[in-house]
Amino acid sequence: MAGFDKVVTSYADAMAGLEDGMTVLAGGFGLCGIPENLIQEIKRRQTRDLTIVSNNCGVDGFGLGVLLEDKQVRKMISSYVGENALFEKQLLQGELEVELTPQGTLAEKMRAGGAGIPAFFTATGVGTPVGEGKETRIFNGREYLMEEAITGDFAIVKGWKADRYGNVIYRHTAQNFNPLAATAGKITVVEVEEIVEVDELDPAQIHTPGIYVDRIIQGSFEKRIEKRTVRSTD
Amino acid sequence: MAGFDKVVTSYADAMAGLEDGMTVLAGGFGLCGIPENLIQEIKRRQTRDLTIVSNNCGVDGFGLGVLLEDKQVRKMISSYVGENALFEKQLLQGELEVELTPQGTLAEKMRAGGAGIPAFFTATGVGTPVGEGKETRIFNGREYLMEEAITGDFAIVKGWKADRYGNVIYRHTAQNFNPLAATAGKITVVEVEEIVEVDELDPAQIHTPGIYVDRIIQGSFEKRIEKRTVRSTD
Amino acid sequence: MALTREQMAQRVAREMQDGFYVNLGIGIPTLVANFIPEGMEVMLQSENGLLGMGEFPTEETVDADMINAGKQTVTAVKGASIFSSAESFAMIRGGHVDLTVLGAFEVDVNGNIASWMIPNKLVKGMGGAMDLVAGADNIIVTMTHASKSGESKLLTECALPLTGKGCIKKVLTDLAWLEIEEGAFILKERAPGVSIEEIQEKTQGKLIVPDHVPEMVFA
Amino acid sequence: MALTREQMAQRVAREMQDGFYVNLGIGIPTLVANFIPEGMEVMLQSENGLLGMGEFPTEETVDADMINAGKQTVTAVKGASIFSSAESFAMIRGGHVDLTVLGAFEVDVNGNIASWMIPNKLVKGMGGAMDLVAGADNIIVTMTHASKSGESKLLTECALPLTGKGCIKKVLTDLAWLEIEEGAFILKERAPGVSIEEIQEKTQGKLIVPDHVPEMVFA
Repeated sequence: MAGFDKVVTSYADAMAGLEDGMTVLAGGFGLCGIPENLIQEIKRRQTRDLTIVSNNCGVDGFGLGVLLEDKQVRKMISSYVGENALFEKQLLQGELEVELTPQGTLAEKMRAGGAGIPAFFTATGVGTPVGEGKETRIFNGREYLMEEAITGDFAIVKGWKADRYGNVIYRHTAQNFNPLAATAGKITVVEVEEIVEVDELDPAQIHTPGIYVDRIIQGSFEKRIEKRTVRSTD
Repeated sequence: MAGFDKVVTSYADAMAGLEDGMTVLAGGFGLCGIPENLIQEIKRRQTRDLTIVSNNCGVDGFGLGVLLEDKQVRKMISSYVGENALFEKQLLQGELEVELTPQGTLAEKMRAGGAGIPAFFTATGVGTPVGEGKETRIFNGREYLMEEAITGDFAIVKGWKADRYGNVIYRHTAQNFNPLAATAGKITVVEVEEIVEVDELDPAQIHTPGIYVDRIIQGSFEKRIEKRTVRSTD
Repeated sequence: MALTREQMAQRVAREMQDGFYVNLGIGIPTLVANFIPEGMEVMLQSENGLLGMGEFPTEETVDADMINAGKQTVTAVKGASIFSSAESFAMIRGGHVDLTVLGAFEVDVNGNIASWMIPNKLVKGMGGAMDLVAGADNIIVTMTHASKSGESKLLTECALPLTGKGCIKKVLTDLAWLEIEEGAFILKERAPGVSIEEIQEKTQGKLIVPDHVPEMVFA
Repeated sequence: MALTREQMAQRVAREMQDGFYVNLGIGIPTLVANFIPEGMEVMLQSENGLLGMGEFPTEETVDADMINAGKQTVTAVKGASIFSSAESFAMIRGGHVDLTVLGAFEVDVNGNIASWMIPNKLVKGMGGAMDLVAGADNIIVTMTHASKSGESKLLTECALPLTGKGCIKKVLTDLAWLEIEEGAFILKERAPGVSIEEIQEKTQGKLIVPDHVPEMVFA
């Protein structure tokens, strides 16, 4: 029986069911730890009118930036965008909507979405444009905003290693938003560098338990570096 | 310089500053992963009028149960108590107050306390005695309770291994509430089985980053088993 | 004949599906693990922070740091994961567990459940039960149909303080399998040899009896 | 003389204490890491999920999976930890970071800060800045005292949309070290050779000048 075997072998299968108008949560910070190939598959499918929830929107020609080329994105929910010219152009022409959300609030909204917490309070954004129209409340003499959870029809995630049950670990700072997105997708798809045997990962050291994961695919990755900074070796 | 060296060598130093009337968050589930020696130190100090936040209250003569013997506890905030006769007696005689809190809500309250989230919404407890007097609100057609965060003057935590910077990992299911309590204490004290070299723990595999930890002490542990269940080997 | 505890567990086990993540409460629900059909894989979630609970350890492998939510020493299966209580209830509250099986004192026609508190008796706490019933879409309650003194536990309205409101849709008693829909218990199956009359008599809440109510069959 | 960027970083570094966890923003704040007194240990938090950021890697050790919040390739120091963005901002929002240093467009006498948005210019987003200013008790803002056209950035009331409300108590400009108390900037130190008159002239918000305002000294 299939049991918990979540491995799929084609990117077409990995993104099966993605439809126009859906909301997609994407892991990654800048170009680090982004689900490169799952994004390419969304481009290949030409799915349109998407709402993308991701800290950033890639760069021209790489990462989520490629979805702008054919105007597949209707709305971005992000903390920092505009590392690419096409994004700026579409935004100014009103072809793209952006909901800017503080980075920590964005992370917590995804976590809350996965954890069955419909809303929470945070001091972040009080008295700023982010707080406009939002309910505020005083706790212990301080003012807080109420922020609502985010969930997605799909979550696309980049892991390092996973077993076929969907247990995932991330490599270094490529973790970032990935485990949060993973919890909050109705269908969570994780692409990894390596699929390992089911007993290879230490149970106490798994970043994303398999219960959150619907599909696993092994891919190969360019891992483009956004700002290559090095020191001299002498 | 002292820098990040958080190791203390006596339990007296570990709990220095604990005063009557304080709130103490304790890790552990049943008798699993409890800070045995830190609890004994609280007994030795005879600190009184304490509010203890812990999923359970130990058993007669072990774990948090020992703090009942000299009536050091004024109030317990727990999801499940009464595995010991002394607890029951003090409760019935009105010498002890109990605030029963659903287990998941208790975990989330501690996490929220550590994470600067003063309150959150959950469906848990709606329409039950837990919801009485609490604000409710509808999100997406479902009713939720507002629950407030918990913080403590002290958090007492049982880890497996830690380095002197206070990075901690937990062993098996002895993790439970420990990493949550660790985030929410003004002073967080962690006792561990082994203090390891600073570069021994994998940075991506640390359960409690050192930023949450104020003091680390190495101890030895009885690790009493509450319900020993075994299968035969044939 | 009323079902034995083992038969109740056996009946509940038929609701399992391959690949289900399941949380089993203490008592009869725990027994369900023994009746999972061969070749079917389910993974047991224990709310103290273990996904992939295995069988009891041997004398040699008992480990105080490896317990389940009932505080029993257990093992982990291959592919298990272990995490904090916050993560565990994120799974539960977030609706990621496919099936939850738990006991109760009372259930009513509106899907309310009372399972944790009897007023004027010592109250030990709800543990994770309130989170489990609030978080799961798919819950099976297992309990005897009536108390020892013959009082129905399937009511028009729960008399005891609730564990959860409007969250129960499936009940297995020692007499019957029932589903709750639109303010009534629908009698879906009956225990072998148990008459519809007996079930009607022992059900205080509104009971709808379809034309055909099959008997459960046990091998 | 107005302070150089390096001198500004040097002055901020004097606010460090041994054992501090510190978050440094982009620009001048990043330079602070170069001036931490010898023998003092501080640990740098990078909000993308790294506590214990180290120096840049060598050509040989560059790793696309190891970056900081400025998206630069970095290394981790011994004793570092790496975690999710939710955990990272739990630290920040929960007040666990001892010191945050960041730039700004404007600061006002009520401790408001504007640093992320200039209306009618393209807005790229606040990133983690709003969480950082809301979460930290101890924040140092570094910026030039006035714009290139000479307009003060220390105001009675911020004109630009805020990043945070009432959260700034310490400001280092190229001309002065100031603290915000009860609706005014208190002039604490001035850059070497900079007159109190110049500072007064370039400070639009209420400025309190104590009897003695020492000059900063740089080695």
